[in-house]
Amino acid sequence: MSQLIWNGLFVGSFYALVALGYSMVYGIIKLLNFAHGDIYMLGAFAGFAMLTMAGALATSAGFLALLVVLLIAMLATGTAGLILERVAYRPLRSAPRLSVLITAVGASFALEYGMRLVAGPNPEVYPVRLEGTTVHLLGARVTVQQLALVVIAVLLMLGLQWLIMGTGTGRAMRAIAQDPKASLYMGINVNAVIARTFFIGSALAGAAGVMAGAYYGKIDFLMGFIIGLKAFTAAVIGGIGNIKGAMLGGLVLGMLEAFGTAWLGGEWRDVFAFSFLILFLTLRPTGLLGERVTERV
Amino acid sequence: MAGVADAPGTLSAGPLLDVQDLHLDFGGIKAVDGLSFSAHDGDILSVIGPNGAGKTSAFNCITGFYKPTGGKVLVEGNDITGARPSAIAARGVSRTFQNLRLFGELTVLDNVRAGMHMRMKQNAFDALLHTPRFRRSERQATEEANHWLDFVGLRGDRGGPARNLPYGEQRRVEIARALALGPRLLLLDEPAAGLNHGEKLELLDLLRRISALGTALVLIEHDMGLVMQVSRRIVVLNFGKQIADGTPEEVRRNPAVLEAYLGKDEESHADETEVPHD
Amino acid sequence: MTWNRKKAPTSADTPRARVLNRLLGERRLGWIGLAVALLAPFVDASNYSLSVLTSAALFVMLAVGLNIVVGYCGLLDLGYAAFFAIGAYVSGVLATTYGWSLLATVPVVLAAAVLAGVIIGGPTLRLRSDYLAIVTLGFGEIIRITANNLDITGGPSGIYGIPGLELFGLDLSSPVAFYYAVVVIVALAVVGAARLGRSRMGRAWRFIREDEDAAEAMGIHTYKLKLAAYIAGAVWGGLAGILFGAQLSAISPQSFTFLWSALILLAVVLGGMGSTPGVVLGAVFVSVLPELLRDAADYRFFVFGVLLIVVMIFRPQGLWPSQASERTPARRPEVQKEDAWQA
Amino acid sequence: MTESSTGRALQIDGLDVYYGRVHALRELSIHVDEGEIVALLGNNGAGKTTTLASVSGVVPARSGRIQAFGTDVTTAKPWEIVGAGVVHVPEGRRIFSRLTIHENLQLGGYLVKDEKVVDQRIEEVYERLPRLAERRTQQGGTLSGGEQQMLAVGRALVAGPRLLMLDEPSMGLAPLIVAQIMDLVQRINESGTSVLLVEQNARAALRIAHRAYVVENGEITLEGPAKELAADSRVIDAYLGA
Amino acid sequence: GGGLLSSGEEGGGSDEPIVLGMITPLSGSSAAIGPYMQNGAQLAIDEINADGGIDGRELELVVEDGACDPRTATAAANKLVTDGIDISIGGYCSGATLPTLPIFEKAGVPMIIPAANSTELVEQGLSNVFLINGTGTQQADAAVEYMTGQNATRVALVDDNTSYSTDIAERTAELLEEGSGPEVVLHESVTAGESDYSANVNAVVQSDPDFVYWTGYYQEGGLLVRQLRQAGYTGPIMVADGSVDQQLVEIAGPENAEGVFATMTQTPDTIPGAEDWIADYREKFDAEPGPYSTQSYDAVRVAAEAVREAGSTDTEDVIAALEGIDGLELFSGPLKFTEEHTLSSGGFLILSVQDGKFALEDALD
Ligand SMILES: Nc1ncnc2c1ncn2[C@@H]1O[C@H](COP(=O)(O)OP(=O)(O)OP(=O)(O)O)[C@@H](O)[C@H]1O
Ligand SMILES: Nc1ncnc2c1ncn2[C@@H]1O[C@H](COP(=O)(O)OP(=O)(O)OP(=O)(O)O)[C@@H](O)[C@H]1O
Ligand SMILES: CC(C)C[C@H](N)C(=O)O
Ligand SMILES: [Mg+2]
Ligand SMILES: [Mg+2]
Repeated sequence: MSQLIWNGLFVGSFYALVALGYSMVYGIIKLLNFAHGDIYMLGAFAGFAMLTMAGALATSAGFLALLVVLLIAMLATGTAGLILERVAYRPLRSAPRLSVLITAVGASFALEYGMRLVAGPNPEVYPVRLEGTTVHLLGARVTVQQLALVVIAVLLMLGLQWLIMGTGTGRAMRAIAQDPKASLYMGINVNAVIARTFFIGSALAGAAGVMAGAYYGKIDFLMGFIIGLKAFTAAVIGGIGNIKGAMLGGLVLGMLEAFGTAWLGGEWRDVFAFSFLILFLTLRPTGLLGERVTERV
Repeated sequence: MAGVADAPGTLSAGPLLDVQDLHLDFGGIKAVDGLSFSAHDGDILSVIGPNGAGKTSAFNCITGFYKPTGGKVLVEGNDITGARPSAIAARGVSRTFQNLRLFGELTVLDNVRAGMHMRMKQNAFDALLHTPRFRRSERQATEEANHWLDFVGLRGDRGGPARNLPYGEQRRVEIARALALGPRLLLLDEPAAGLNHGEKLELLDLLRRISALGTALVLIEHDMGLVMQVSRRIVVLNFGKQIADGTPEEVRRNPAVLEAYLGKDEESHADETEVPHD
Repeated sequence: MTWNRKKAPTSADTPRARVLNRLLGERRLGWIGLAVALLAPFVDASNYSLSVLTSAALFVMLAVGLNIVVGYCGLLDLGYAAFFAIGAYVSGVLATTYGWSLLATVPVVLAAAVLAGVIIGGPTLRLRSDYLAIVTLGFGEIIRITANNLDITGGPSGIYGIPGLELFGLDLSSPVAFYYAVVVIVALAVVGAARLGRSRMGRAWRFIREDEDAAEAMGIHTYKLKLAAYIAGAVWGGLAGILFGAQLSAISPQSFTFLWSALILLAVVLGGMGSTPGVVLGAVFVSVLPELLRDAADYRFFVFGVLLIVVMIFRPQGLWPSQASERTPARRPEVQKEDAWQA
Repeated sequence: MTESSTGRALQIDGLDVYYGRVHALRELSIHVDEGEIVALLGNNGAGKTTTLASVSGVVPARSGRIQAFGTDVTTAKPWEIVGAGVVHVPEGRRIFSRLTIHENLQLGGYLVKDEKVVDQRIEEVYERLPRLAERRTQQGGTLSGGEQQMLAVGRALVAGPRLLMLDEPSMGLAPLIVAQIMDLVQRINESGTSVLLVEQNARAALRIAHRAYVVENGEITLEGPAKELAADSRVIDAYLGA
Repeated sequence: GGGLLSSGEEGGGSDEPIVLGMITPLSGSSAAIGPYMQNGAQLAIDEINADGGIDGRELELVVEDGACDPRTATAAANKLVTDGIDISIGGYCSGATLPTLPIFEKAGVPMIIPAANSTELVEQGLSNVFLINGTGTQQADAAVEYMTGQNATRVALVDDNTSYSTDIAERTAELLEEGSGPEVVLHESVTAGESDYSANVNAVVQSDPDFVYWTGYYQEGGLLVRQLRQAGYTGPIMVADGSVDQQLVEIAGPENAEGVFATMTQTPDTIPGAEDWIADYREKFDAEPGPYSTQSYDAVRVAAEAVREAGSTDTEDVIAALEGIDGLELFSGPLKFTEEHTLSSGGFLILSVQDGKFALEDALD
């Protein structure tokens, strides 16, 4: 039981990290950024490249080296996010909302198969492994590394939460989300803020990518696809555009999967998770934390 | 014209619209707080009051966009409290919105056809097979739409998207759309807002012609000149309650109204629409 | 930088596009399209091109169906493949396990599609579009995974040995015959969808898309109409499913993944939401391009992705956007004046 | 960008603006002296909003020149213009409906570095417009039409404008509130802020304005001291009514 | 090519090359396999052409991407047919291969399927379909035989929900239920393409097995082995042929993979004297051979043999010749097709990971 919960939480925190970026980007320009999962993949490969180059010393330095790599990878994916936004999304600012969906799917294909061209179709194996000394917490097998990863994830999320709700930038983001033109009148450099949003979101996804690579050990050019979908799901469960919600959604989804597998078996896991999601949404149409307003008429 | 034909003439027992002790709270705020008034066939009733008095909220309750937290709304004696907007519209209650709600991307004609939705006699099969019935109803709809656009005096292009029309014109289209429903009761939320002097005169005339069709009018308006000119009766709201209800003359003199709304000094009257007396 | 939530003047407003649209009214355009489709095999009737063309035609049918939901009614559906799957499986199972002829399965498929539309639409259509999106996505996955886990659906390897199409005794299973059959059916489907779009119901759908409150105020029961759009979409998808089974003779869950739903949506948006010629164009583009890129080998999907981006950047509204314009007989201005001033 | 302190808050010379093929402004030239209230009158579609929008850098100028406080801002970005102290209260309020009243006001001070200054200005706004104070935590979108208008003006004040551009602030306001808003504007002006006031409601505008322009089809057709225009028969016929 | 009106006849002149077509995943989640199979086939073709081809006719290879997606594969099959191939030597994913069968059958193209091995492939009893990879049934036989031999008592089966994988798992389950030997304590499925299988692993551990059989591919297999070990499962693990790849060891980590068993047909590593084959392969493509390089290599040789026997590429003759083949030496042993056109001798062995490499554990004979 407690093992299930822990498994759920752990997987969930990965979903949450990716979901955050999804939710931010969605919140601000209403874009289902299908390429977001591939940014996660990019992060994993960036980390992989660095670690293989660093080679022996990284392996010896272990966790610390990994932290450094993590930060660099975040920079890299963040920048990738900026470029993506500049090239594929900004030109369509004034186009109907769904048009951007197309460029997002396009970007997703381009990133996946671009990476396949660079790194080949074979999965790669991470040079650094977070082999964990196992401790037992309330009956659950937990490795120190898992704890560390969860802590990092949570810290990143809290930081983000503060940024969005507590700072001017965050307020600007929310303002743009509602009325970009009016935001201009406030003196907000809309493009700059949106770019910043992409940077942060992508950096987080990149971080998740490196962590996944280091923890699970295997990465491949399609690894971003499924988690992208799950992140989207998580973001919605939580109430899309809502940061706390995205975190919560990620964790909830992780749990749903853990219990779905335990109760119905792996082959029915997703049916369980999605049916739950559908029922839940019909009862609570704006997700866990999505705000409900009586729109004025 | 179908529209005119459908427009009500028959007198019914009791008031056309009867609002009884209406309440609407939002958390702490009592947007509407025990409002009661009624409108009869052929009425031109104005609802005035300070900003935030609850006028639009009252409209939204009557037309089903908000669920009142208390009280009743009757249309021709039928309780329609909390029914869905479309059901209420089906009872011949039509409205415009305080800030324009046109179908911006659609043509002006389509916007007006929206009003005819309920009355058009065609189903999916007619549409798929283009039966004579289909062609007939489409032709009728177009004729009627044009009729209403003529009626409100639209000058701009009817074939293009509504969003391309200047503001004043868009207001006309919204009224035409509401008329196309063939309503017995028409609720207008600040129809004169953003119109200039000339346009207000045209509006005044338009309101009279609508009334002449036998449609009862209830309008929210801040332009006292217009209100005083056109209204048979005026209901004054403040903090969700009515503080006065009477003829323009009574209301104009009512101290409470002067206090709450008009302001005592003539200063604030200065921007009313004045109409050449003829 | 223009910041119009309300779209900037669409490219369809440009004089060129105007002229184009005047010249080729949707109807004449349809005939041209049909003619092209019918003549294609005379250029190249190889099995390969026929199968690509057939797939393209089916894709057109799917896109047109989804266009009813997304383009007309503005409901974002990320699980459209589900209806497609339901059609394919229902007819597939009946045809293989119970030996029905495909034609005979049509009514059952219709019933199933409608039912599915109601089941998923019923509870969820009240949701805001983003939430609807995820719900539909979930529905799509549920259908696929269920098909993958059940035995009547043949589990992961699906159903094989589905008979070819046979209408009233004449056998249409040869690639050419089947292609022509499909073209005719799809043509009807396209016209049907377009006609619905131009009818009272179609307008109501657009009103809902533009402004749900205003639509309600006009007496439009938005919920019922959304459901109607959903069901219509489901029907188109289901019928396409039958043909799909007939074409491949074998269907399996891999054919109904989320990627598929995404690609269909892609076709709709790429072509121009709500615009029949656009959507047809988009569908052909999305289904044929990857085949054309086969020789690019490793670069195939990379190029595909890049092309998608490029196309959208140059045609933000889609390849052939729908534009609001009606030919209106010149009206006598003085009439308006009178109307406006007479008391 | 060189500060040449002419006493001009705003100087527009020969401004041409197009929307696609619509020629919205033709050779339009106006100016606002520092400390002035200037009214811009005109019918629907005359080009009033477009004028403000192009000053704000939201709509690009095809030709012509715009200077704010002696600095050429013809091609400046919207945020640079706000930075220069030119603040625009847009037509139709455009308040942020999902944000609270308070957050809306805070956004007004987005470019103001010092949080304390912002808070203090917000308090001033609450004093001037108590209705907002009552609702500080309510979502903007739930305000009544008029309340939203007040919020929009209040929000602009938090930016600490040197030139305030108001687009039809009286729209949808009760007579009493119109009067209030107008003296608010007047008081703002007395405390040293120049004002460019776009109005349909010519009476209200002319009452507080020092000078006024009349735009028709994107061209200035009349200009002069407010008092004179208020007496001008053409203005009376077209905008005031006998 | 050729339109309806033009006669699309390609004459079968005796000097023109014999065209072999291969559908294999070059994109999608199994993209890694494509090159292995392509190279394997190419190697055989070059060898045969080097010593004069078949009665003077050269062999030629056409490869199309099937992406493990039925639709893509169907298009690919049609393309190959249109390109006028004489024999198909492709097919990796059963799910994607199934819909191509009728296409090749209609076009009279014999299929020698090197990898795909779901039993459904032959259940339709199409005359043109031959499998040279052991079928799920045969693999299940081998698996059960070995488990029983290891006197396992409680077996947990894990598949990945693909047709190949469930096929083996289900048939293994059947056999175990019939037999008196080990019982099935759990039949679990994972979703391919994910990283975290802790939930599934948890289920496995809960069921307290003393033998785990994974019937999917190496990507997930590697993760699963690792996560099983981390979860404290110490008992024996066996994987199916789809998982036999060096990558499995690397993904799982050598320490975890050590001792993992596998049901597999013959591979160069398990065949004495195949070193030079591997050498040739390395030298030619400077890459290591991978899964199904050998089967693809053999598929070409079988095709060549059949044509040589038939003396033409005529469908009927080739099929007859294939059915006639007896004792042609393949990596998987001497070839003779059964009635259903599958390997008569399943040719499945048990491998195990020994100091980080799959090596022969038990030949099962
Ligand atoms: N959805 C809502 N949530 C919370 N408060 C609301 C909501 N809608 C309206 N209110 C409050 O109810 C009160 C009445 O609003 P309403 O729009 O009815 O005023 P009004 O009389 O139309 O004013 P105006 O003349 O300015 O349009 C206002 O104080 C407003 O803040
Ligand atoms: N986004 C746009 N696209 C095309 N034309 C536009 C656009 N915005 C304004 N116009 C046109 O430009 C002209 C000037 O519009 P503008 O909004 O400046 O007038 P205005 O004086 O503000 O009118 P109002 O009093 O109604 O606000 C009008 O003809 C209008 O139709
Ligand atoms: C191990 C592989 C040859 C199995 C193949 N992918 C199939 O689906 O049959
Ligand atoms: Mg109101
Ligand atoms: Mg304006």
